[in-house]
Amino acid sequence: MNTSLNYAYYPGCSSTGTSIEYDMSSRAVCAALDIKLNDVPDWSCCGSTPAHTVDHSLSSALSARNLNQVASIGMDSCITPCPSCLANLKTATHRMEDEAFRNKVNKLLDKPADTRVSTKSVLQILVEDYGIENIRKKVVRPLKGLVVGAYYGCILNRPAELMQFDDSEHPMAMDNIMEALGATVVPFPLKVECCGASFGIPRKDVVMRLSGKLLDTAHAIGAKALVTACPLCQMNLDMRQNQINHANGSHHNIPIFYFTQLLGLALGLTEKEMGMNKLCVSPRTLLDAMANEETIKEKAA
Amino acid sequence: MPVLEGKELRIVGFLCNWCSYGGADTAGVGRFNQPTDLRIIKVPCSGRIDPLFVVKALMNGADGVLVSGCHPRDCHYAEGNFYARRRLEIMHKFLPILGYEPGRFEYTWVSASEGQRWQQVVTSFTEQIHKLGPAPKIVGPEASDTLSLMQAAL
Amino acid sequence: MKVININSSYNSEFVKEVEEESGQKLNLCYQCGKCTAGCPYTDEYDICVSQIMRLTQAGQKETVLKANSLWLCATCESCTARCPNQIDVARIMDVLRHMARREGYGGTGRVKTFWDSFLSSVKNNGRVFEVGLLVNYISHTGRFWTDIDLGPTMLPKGKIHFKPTEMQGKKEVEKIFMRFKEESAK
Amino acid sequence: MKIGVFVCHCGSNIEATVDTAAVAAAAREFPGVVFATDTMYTCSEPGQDEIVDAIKEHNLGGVVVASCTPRMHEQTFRRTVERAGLNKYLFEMANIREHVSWIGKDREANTNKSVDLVRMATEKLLRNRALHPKKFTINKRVLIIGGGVAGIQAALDCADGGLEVVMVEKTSTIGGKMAKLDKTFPTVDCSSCILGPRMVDVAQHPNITLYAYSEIEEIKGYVGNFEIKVKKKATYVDWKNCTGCGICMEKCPSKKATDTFNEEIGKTTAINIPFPQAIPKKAKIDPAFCTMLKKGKCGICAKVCPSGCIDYEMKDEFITEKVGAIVTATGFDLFDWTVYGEYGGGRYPDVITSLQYERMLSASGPTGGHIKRPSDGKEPKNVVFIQCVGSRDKSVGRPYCTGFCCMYTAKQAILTKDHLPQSQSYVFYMDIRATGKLYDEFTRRAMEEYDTNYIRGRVSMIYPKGDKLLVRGADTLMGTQVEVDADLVVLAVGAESSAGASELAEKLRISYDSYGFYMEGHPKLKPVETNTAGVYLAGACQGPKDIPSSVGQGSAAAAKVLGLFSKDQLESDPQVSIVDIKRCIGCGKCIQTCPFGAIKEIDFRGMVKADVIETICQGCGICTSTCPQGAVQLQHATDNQILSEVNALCQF
Amino acid sequence: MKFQKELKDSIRKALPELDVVIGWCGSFDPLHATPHFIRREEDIDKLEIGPLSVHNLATYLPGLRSKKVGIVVKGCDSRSVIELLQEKLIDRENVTIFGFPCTGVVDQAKIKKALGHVGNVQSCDISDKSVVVVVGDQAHSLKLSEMLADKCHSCRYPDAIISDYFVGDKIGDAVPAKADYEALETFEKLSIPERFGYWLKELDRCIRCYACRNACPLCVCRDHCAAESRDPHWLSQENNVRDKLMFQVIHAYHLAGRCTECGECQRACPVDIPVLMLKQQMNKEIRDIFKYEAGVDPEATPPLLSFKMEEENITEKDW
Repeated sequence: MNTSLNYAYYPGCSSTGTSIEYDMSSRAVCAALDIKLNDVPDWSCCGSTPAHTVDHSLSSALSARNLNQVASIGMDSCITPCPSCLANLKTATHRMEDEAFRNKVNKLLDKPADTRVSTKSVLQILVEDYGIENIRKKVVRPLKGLVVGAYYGCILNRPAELMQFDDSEHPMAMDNIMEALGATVVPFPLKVECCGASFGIPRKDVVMRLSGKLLDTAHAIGAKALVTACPLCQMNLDMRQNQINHANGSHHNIPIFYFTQLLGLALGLTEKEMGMNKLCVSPRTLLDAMANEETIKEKAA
Repeated sequence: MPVLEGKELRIVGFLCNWCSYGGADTAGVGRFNQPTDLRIIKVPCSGRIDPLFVVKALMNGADGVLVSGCHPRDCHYAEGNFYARRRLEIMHKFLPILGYEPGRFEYTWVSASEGQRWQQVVTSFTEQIHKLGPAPKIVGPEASDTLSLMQAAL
Repeated sequence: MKVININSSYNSEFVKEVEEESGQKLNLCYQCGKCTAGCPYTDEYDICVSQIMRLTQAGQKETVLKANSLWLCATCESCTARCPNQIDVARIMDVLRHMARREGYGGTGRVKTFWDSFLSSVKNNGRVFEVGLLVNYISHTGRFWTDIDLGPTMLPKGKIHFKPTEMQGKKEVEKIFMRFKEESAK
Repeated sequence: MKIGVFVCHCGSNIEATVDTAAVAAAAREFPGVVFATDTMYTCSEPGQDEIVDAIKEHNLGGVVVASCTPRMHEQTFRRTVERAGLNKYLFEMANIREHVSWIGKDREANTNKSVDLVRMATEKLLRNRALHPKKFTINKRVLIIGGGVAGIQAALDCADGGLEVVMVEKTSTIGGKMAKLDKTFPTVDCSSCILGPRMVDVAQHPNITLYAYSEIEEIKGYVGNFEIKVKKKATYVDWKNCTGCGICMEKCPSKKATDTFNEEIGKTTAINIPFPQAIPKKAKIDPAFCTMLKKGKCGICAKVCPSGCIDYEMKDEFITEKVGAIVTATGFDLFDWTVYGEYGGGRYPDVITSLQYERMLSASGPTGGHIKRPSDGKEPKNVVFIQCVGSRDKSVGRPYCTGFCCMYTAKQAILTKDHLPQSQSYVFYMDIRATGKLYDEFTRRAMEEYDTNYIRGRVSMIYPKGDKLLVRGADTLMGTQVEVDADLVVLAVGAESSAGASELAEKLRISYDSYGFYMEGHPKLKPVETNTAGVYLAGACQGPKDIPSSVGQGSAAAAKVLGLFSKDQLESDPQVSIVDIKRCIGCGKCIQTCPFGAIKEIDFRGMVKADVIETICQGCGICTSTCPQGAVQLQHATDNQILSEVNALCQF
Repeated sequence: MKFQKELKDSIRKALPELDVVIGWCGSFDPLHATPHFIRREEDIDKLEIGPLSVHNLATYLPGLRSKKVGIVVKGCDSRSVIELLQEKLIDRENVTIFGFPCTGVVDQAKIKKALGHVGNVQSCDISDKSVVVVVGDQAHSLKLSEMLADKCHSCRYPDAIISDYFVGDKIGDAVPAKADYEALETFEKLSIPERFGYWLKELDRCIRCYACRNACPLCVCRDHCAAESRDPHWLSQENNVRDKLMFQVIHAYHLAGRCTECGECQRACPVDIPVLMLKQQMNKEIRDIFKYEAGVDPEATPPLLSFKMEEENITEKDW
């Protein structure tokens, strides 16, 4: 196994607030797997969707500043948990291959953009660099009895030419990880459907409709929980689940995990380390049921 | 008539009859615009092309030479382009020692259906030659006389 | 319904500009509708995305840039991912938004206000300050009840901070915005 | 040599961007040119007459025509000069249309370039010699590759015309795709009722030898005299004695074999006859599923076979056949639609292909003609048809229109209503291509009489919702997204070139396009010829085709073969290599590199020399570029001819 | 030389069966040797081998094809013999090969350069280390190693690879003192336009005597050489650099995959044009692309007369 995995780590803005448990669990999981993370020093916002709706050079400049910060610590390989940050950083690198565009971006920056840095998601390096089989070997507390669906969101794998990871219509990375962790994975048909993204504040109705459909589908296929890899998706499905129930007259009570949380749990890390208490829809019952299953098995043994 | 001063350079193409000449026709039928520098000499097969034709063209003042045949395995004569590939590659690597830039001569494969590829090849080869500029010329007062003698003797 | 004269209403400059800025060739679109078929926001759109494509192709600048749809696209990329002609439709939507901003269209939508609040938060703090962003958004829209219901759940979870995280390079970020403003003014 | 130059306007095709009069004027200054003019349509009758007159009037020894590509009209003009008494090789063409006027609009540059090309042609012509063909005898047998409807038609027409026919079919029965169809459009008549008798004709025709379950291993030779090596794949059943009784199939315990004939809708037995009307109706064993062949245990079929024809030791067999012409009718395959992840990528059992649906509709199919959902065997109520799956889609590398899906989809929608009157069909389409006799009327009937709901737009996504499939598409005419709850989704999967098409093309030495479809000699004027003499095309191997077109092309190919064989001898192309015996030093390098074995060693006054066998030489010229001293020269493309062209272009 | 007698004995033994044996003997002055055609027993005594045996005698073989010929070869010469055998330009049964271990031959051009004008040479003594030339009563002692031909420094085949009689002890695998193609590598430091200028300047003094071709053991076309032919008419007979250079390219290309770098072309050039370099360039490419070396295996197929469906070392241009 490659023990020398070493990356620059870009947490993204939501890690300081609404997706703090994603950040916590990502860091803890990497530490547990001997994957070294080097925080990008003094990182700033990538600009997210709003920046590229204003201008592509502005968006790329905001990303490029961070790519330069990565290069400043002598690294060229950066990872981030957040698909939106990922898309922005990757798009910037890709577009700046064009000289005219790069010059335009450089005009906005203090120092010219370093285009050597490549960015991947935490999910991608876990699957491709660390390897699912190696993860499987590290499982100490299998997720027995957990029936889970994997929801990837719209931009983790799209467009395929840019993201270069997994299948853009039918991604399997998280399904495979969950399977390796011992969970029962039910195929989620709307893996890459949009949840409503950042419209939660300005157009809550849209999120209610789109995320509501996702929850309805999860319920219909018998998933007791969903795993995600995206702070926006998780926030829409978890934090707004009550609002959705209210708006749609539904009664969902589906915990929405970050995949890193369940991964950490299976690796033997504590619920607290995984920030399980930060989830709005309480996973308590599910987690207890799992623990129960474990004890039954131990007793049987 | 010489090339159009300042506008064109002298580019000679040797194309096999079955694939590339047809590919150039297909490009024409599709009205795929191309630079006008290239003049095509049709030969039955890329295997017919003696690499010395390439040198001869350059020494006679061509600025670029392009050879195109059927894709490997698709030769109408089964093996011609396989021989051509070896022989042309040798000459391709040899020309720089004589003082011709490596990009003056290229060889490639274009099938009869690949009109668009042909357009792409011609366009980028012509650009490449224009980037290199005119090839070094062997000048001498005897030049034009020699040529007429040559043609008369053939 | 409006009857239009297809040649006199055709704005060739507009078509050229969209093609240049997006790097996409509009004539590749053959109106199969697959973008619309996959677009999760069609429900909210006033003009569906395939018709945005058609109107753009037809040089109908005014109609396109006025469309509400531009401000409801979340760049989920499903149009781009599935276009049989490999047109980056999402990028075209982006470019149309840029043009709409430049030309002063669509300034009233809540989504745009939210995006603007987001960016001003980044400009001021270097990173997004979620509470600040919300406050800014509310002050611009007067929608005081926005997500007020989430407060009681979120507060105890330590996810809400009333101060932005400090970063040293926030001036650098601000400069990016300033320079962008200068460059755009040119 | 006195040369006449004719610069063609080609209407405005050339004249619009080339000053043909200026080209003719420039040509008058070239060495040897005594006459030059520009003409409106050189290939027309008056145009050709002008050439004939000029040859006579100016006593011309050679003619240059600057016009279209020689691939278009070289033969035409060669006949013209022959008419005026010149040898047809004392003619050259300058291609100023495809290579000049059609690829650029700069009139000055084009005119200039045309002058160069004409100069080149005249310089070459000055060095042309009269060439005379040799005659050789031919083998009047024809090979048909592929036993689909196009191949069957070609075979029967050739055989009825008195030719001996060898047919080679890859699978164990002829019939091709058509045999799998339930009904045909636009008549909705039973496919096997019209094809079946013709299949029987093939089996019974005294002039036809059929090799089923066989493939082409090697092709040697040239027009008139091909030598074909056929691989008869091991069937493990002695076909001489097999009566097709089917007892082996009944008793075979291995019932999980892939049923390719039924498009894997069901399973078949390891020993099987693909369908009751198969020709030849003989059993073969699929070694991947036969327990006896895999593990050496079982042997039931051998025990039950009443004629004792099971032979587990059977090996592939190779047979050599000599023929004079070849008709390629290798058909098409279906596009592998599972690349469409958004349609489930093959994960949803109730999303099937149109050909699978066809097998389902067929009374002799695995469901006995009942439409049943593969997932639960229930009859569907809402059936959604999606067109252009793997057609007109650049993103999957299939930008072309398959051409017949619109029609079969309409047919399947009609049949669906016939089978299940309570059902409702929906068709997602982009355009309806119904350009054949009674075709548009047929699609209209699907809508008007059978209430098929046609929705104009592509489908973006299919996903399961309960026990139904949710089909999310667009209705671009309404301008919105639409969803349909479907019980069954049928994909109108497009056609692609058949597997192995390019490998076969390499053996045949014919060209194919980037999709693997074979190139015809000329898109309009030589639709069944190839650029390799003696090799003809029939059916969908040349491009997707429906049944009438395939049959038409099969007959056309047969007519071409019959025409070729109407002479007892063929003329060889005199553009062959000849050895200058004085200059040859007998090093044998030409013999070593000739791909055709057309050069042999001879003894000339005690010295070793090379000699070209003219009827075998194909005129590639590899020998000429191999011989260091140029002792072997390819006629009509000699070193001096090519050098004169180089000198004409590159004048220091 | 120590095995000279042994060699003479071998020739004496074989001569009755042969029409002629070709070796070397003294020439017009003590500094030069010349090819020696032994037809009668008494001719044998004049045979001399040593560092002056510079000529590649294989050049004579194709012209004597119908005769029974013996030939004395150095290691490098033997490669030419192999090449001629491989190309079926001579017949093995008609050729008797006498090999000896060669320790190098002198480059007359280097001696000439070291001595300045070489007038009447009175004597020339060559030992293991030195060449002592007496000219005009003055003795010049030159280091042998510095006088050896360039090819000897990079020689990997000092012993004849193929022989019927081998005299003396084989040297075995020699480790070349210098890498191949040093001259070429130096030349490659010139810019592309400089190279073009270089060849024009060098070829300008060519007198079209074709000594280079006549000395080449593999120029077997002789009277039918493309240089003087009108069909095909590759070259004019004019005095211009273009045709002179073109001929050198023709020569180099016609030798691609065949040339054993015996250096006879360059040695024979009366105006010292470095024509070997062009052939070396071809050879270098042949070696790099096809991993092939001419003149070591009579059964091999030269690379330009064969092909592979997939060429490992040819990367084609990507448009």
